[in-house]
Amino acid sequence: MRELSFAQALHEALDIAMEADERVFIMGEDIGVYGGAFGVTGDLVHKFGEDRVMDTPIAELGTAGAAVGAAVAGSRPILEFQFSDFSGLAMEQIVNQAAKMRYMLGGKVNVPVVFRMPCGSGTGAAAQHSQSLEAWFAHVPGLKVIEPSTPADAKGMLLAAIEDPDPVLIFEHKLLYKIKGDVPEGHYLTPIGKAHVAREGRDVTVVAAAIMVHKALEAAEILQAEGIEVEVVDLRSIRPIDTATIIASVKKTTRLACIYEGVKTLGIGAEISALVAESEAFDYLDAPILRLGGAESPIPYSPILEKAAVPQVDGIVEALRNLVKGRI
Amino acid sequence: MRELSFAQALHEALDIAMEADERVFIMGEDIGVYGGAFGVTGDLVHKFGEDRVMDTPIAELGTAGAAVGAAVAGSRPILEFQFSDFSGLAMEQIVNQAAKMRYMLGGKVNVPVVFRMPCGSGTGAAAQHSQSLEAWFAHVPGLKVIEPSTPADAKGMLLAAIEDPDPVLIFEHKLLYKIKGDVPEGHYLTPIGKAHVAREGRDVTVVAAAIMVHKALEAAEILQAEGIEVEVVDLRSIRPIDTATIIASVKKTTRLACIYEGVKTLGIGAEISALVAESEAFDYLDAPILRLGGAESPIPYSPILEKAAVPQVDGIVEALRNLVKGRI
Amino acid sequence: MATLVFIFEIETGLMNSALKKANLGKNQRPFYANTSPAALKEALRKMHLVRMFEEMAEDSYIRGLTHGTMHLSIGQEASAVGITMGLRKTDYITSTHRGHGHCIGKGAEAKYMFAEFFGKEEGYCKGRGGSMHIADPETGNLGANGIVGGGLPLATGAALAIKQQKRDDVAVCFFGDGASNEGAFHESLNLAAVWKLPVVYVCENNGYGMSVSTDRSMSVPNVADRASSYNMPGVIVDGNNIADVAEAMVVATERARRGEGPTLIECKTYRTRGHSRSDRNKYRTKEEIEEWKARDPIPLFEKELLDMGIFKQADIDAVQASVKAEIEDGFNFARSGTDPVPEDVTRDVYAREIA
Amino acid sequence: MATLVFIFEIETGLMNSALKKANLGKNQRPFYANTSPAALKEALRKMHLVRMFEEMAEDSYIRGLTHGTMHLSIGQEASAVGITMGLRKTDYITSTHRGHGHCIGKGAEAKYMFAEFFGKEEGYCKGRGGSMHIADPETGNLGANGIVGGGLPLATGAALAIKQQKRDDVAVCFFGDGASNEGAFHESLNLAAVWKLPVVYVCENNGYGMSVSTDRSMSVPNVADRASSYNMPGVIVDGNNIADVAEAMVVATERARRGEGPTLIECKTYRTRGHSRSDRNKYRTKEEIEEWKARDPIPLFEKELLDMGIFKQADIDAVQASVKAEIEDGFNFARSGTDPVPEDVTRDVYAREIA
Ligand SMILES: Cc1ncc(C[n+]2csc(CCOP(=O)(O)OP(=O)(O)O)c2C)c(N)n1
Ligand SMILES: Cc1ncc(C[n+]2csc(CCOP(=O)(O)OP(=O)(O)O)c2C)c(N)n1
Ligand SMILES: [Mg+2]
Ligand SMILES: [Mg+2]
Repeated sequence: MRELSFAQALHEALDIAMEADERVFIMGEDIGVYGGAFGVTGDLVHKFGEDRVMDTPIAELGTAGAAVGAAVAGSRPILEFQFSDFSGLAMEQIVNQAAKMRYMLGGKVNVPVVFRMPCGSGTGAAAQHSQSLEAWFAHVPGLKVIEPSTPADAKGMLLAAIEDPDPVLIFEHKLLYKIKGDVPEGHYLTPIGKAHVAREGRDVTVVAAAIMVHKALEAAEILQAEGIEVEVVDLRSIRPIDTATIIASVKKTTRLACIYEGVKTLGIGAEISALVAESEAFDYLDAPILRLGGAESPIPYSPILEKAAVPQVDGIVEALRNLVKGRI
Repeated sequence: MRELSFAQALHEALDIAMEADERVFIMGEDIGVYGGAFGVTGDLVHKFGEDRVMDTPIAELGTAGAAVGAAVAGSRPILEFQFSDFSGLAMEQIVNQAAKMRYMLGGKVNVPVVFRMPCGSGTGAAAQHSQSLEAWFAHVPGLKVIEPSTPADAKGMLLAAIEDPDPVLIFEHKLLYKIKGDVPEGHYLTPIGKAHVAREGRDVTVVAAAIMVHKALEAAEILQAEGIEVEVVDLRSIRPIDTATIIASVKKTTRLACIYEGVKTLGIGAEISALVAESEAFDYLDAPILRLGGAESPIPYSPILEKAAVPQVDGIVEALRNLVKGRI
Repeated sequence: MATLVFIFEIETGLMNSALKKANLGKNQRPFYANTSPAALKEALRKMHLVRMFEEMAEDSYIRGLTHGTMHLSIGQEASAVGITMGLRKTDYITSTHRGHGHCIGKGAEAKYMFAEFFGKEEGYCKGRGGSMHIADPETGNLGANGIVGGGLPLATGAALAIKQQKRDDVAVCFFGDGASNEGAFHESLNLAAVWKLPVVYVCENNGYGMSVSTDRSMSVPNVADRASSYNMPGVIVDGNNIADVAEAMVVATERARRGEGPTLIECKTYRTRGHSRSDRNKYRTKEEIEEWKARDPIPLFEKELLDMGIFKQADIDAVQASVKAEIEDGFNFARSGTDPVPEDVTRDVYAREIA
Repeated sequence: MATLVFIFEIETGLMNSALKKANLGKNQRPFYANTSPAALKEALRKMHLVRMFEEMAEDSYIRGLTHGTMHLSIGQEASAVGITMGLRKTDYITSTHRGHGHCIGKGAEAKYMFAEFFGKEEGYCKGRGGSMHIADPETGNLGANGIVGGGLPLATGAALAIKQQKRDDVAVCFFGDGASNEGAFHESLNLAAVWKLPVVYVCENNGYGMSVSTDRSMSVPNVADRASSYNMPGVIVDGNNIADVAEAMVVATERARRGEGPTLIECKTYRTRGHSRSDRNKYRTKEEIEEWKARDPIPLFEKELLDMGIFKQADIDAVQASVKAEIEDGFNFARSGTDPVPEDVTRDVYAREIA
């Protein structure tokens, strides 16, 4: 296997899907000759032409709806939001149309559309370009929401999303684009809806996704030296959520921490916590359920504040240590 | 005190606020001579004129943004969404502008805008006119989100919202508009951020808001006959949430049920559950935390299915009984 | 509407104007000259079907047999049928909250529509959609829409798919005057123009968006005035005259099929019923309503058909009688349909069941 | 631009054209005839300030002194300053991601802008906003905006507030050619026209929305062509010529203050830098950039001032020197500013602290 960056892995998935299926096309702002704001589409326009790698006017509602309409009419569109924050302009088409169309029509149409959602803070782009809004979409039946953390999963899950008959949003944390990892060649699918135990441990279960998986693994490494064994569950899919894997892990470790970058209140950790608290795993819990989420503020510009606005490794280490040692 | 309907109570709040402060004005679709889709504005256009009770073109993004701009420029706009579902078109202005403007500008502006959000199912209006989307907004720092359950609170909280220097969304469940209750005369404020113990009980705490408070109270009445005493906490405010009141109640009853109409996954009950599970009240819990939320589907049209899509009194009674009797 | 180029259409009976132009008498405008009697009869039948369907639906609603809300298009049938009569099954339409006419025009059957209204499994949406989401993908109707303007981007996308799949179908987007003030209108028409998509935007301008008249909601007198912003033809027609509507539509459709891009057609019409049941008509006068009722598109069409000697009164009576029977049968079929079971509330949310 | 009616403005030095018209020589267009030398000098000073501010900001960015992203308006200074020079402090502007020029034009000081870039508490946004949210409500600047088109509804709303408060101020909305394809453009201009709001929409058409040229994103050649859809004047000016810009703006502003409603002004201009730092200019040619550089608005303005004998070279040199000093001082002020403390991350989210 070769190493690819997360962005390269996504690029490869797009390339493979477009090769394999003429119905697949990509649209978005500056994804053509510019290659995409984060370079994911790169040279694809040269390979597949402007009809299948379409630069769009800046019109998020119209283009999102056009993607939905094209999906219903038998194509397989992939829409890149330049930043997932701009989906605020397109919620109507994503939530009221794409998510509900199949159901409202009694199951008579499919809506195989993929929305690519670059997200997250850490680039100094401030409040309107740094949000982690996956919880909004995971609240909406009819949508699927995925959030890979590794290049291999990015490729396999994007391919799965493109082949899925239902609308899928793939959240791509911007700080992940440059990370590298082994990526299998050719076509493969990483199933939507299955979490992955990224590290085994017996003292505490950390449930995280995307960039927070990496931070959790770093924290686990540090705590290992102190004799604390952290199990890290990489969610990968936010809707559907793989409850079984989470519950099994909590029953083993008896402690749960949910770590996420989105705003703490009603972020994905709220759901993980509630899923466990209502489950058979409740009786196994030896400590309150820890949540570390984003600050109750917009993402600020100042790098000092920006760091303070989302969980960092130091804070995770300390919180997990306290949780395991019963000092919550 | 006289009895007023929920809709009349809201109307009275608008009337009082507009009398008291020239800067207050209302805008929305068909709120003028039509009187509003649910009759809340009624005759206000005749009293205050078309400049202060403004029928708007159908343009949710533009009018929401205009309300925000007017607020920043020193007016006190109230925007009525005809159905809160249409806010999908205006998320950009509500979330990226209204919620963040004060923060992004270093605290140098206020954004005193109120969005009125008729919500909820039960009217046969199906998937695009029946949602309960308060969780989306409660996930967004910079916004306040309230959801009164009684006419008296509707009036007092709407007045509080209008006088609040920050953006407030008031969710008004459509099935509540016709319920009646005592409403004090004149001007008064019901504080934003304070829950209310609507019924005391020692066996289980139910946390609910808006219409679910009424269903919970009905269920409590039924269970009372079986010797089960249900405490019902009326949330009233979803952001900020009155954590202290909830925790105090759970410490007393040792059991928690969260009942809400929004989709279960990542609905407001997820946050309530997680708040308690991470708190000092965790150690008091004698049972898993129950969540009863909306089905994982859009709201269907068929009345049979529509009922099945949200918690009903029967189901609440049964679930609470099982929770208290340890049969979860 | 410079030149009308009609292409022979097996499905619709519209004939090539080049062949027919020679035959135009002074009473024979292109619509009548180029449309077969069978197709004219079918158009009339559909107009009656829409009307009687809605009258029966209204009645059921008043009697409490259906719940929810309902938007009637009574008075607007010429636009719905005139626009759809020349379309193929593989062409798409997106419709509106006021969509019964579009649905029937595109080929739906009344009985499954009634079944939908009664929330039955036999309904077009298996009881999940109701009036506001009535749809029939089988006949190319991608659905009514509860969101004003919601269909504008969808139709644009369907046209994009047609173009990418190199089909010569078209997508037709119905929307109202009120919807034309939504951002979705602007974005969609611009996209379609820039990409030269095979789409026809049909504004049914009935003078009001709910209670707000166009002069209070729009900064220009006509929706079609805005076509110039998108460098596309903007055509205004008498929406109560089916011939006017259909002729403009032929031009627009052929332009789209030839790959020359979108057209905006504005049908000036009127809804004689209130917006929905809660409407107390406080925003318009009785006189205005009566004036428009006098221009009812159905008698208007019938009179032209009789005047031109295309049909006799007996033909028309027969059409009406058959529609009446169809409505009654459909109503009965629907009433005895199957109720959904509560356990199925989450069925059909996803194509593949999720965990 | 039928008639230019200039009203004497204490704040800006623009004078009533009725008084001045008599003095118009053949080289003296209204702008030069009616603007006091002090105001002309101030305009030139601001153009230089914008330019040097951005050059310094760019340099800081390249040296890693600031983080995040940055959009430079180098080449567009005539539009920013020409539009804002006649405004009062109580008038509002909404700005864009490319907003340094608007901010300085409306009256902001470089030192607090630098402080913002360096994320300091002394910055206009106390370090919370950065370049993309630079704002100064004190001088009526409601802020740059990270959302393309985000300011369109906001300015419309500010104008609505002005009207409701019976003030005679105006709101000015800057936006780009790319933004004109957003639904927010359509909705806002329609609202402003229907309600006759005192707002001026200023499109800075620099030919590209990021990498996409206007002929690939717009279905008409000019943004101003769309003004007819809103029944408002649409004016196209040479955005690199401050006199052109300012003259059109006077007409629009006065129209707005008289309560006659909105205007759309399109400034044709060009950004000579890339869209942002990641831009490799693959979508345009070097020649095109060079052509526009030859039409740099600053030398162009200076040449006119010299040609008309309003200033001597020494005056201009003095302006430049003073700006240079201001930039250096501002930079130093900002560098030694106060870093925010992490605990303050949730400060200023709400006006009243919440539970
Ligand atoms: C986005 C959105 N806004 C508002 C409504 C409420 N509403 C339903 S129909 C309607 C009027 C629509 O007017 P128009 O587009 O002219 O269609 P008409 O009803 O006249 O056929 C309104 C305001 C809605 N359903 N969706
Ligand atoms: C809603 C939204 N869509 C996309 C972007 C990303 N983006 C930032 S600037 C820009 C180009 C804007 O073009 P234009 O309006 O012409 O302004 P210019 O950059 O040319 O000054 C894009 C696509 C954004 N910030 N907001
Ligand atoms: Mg209408
Ligand atoms: Mg531009």
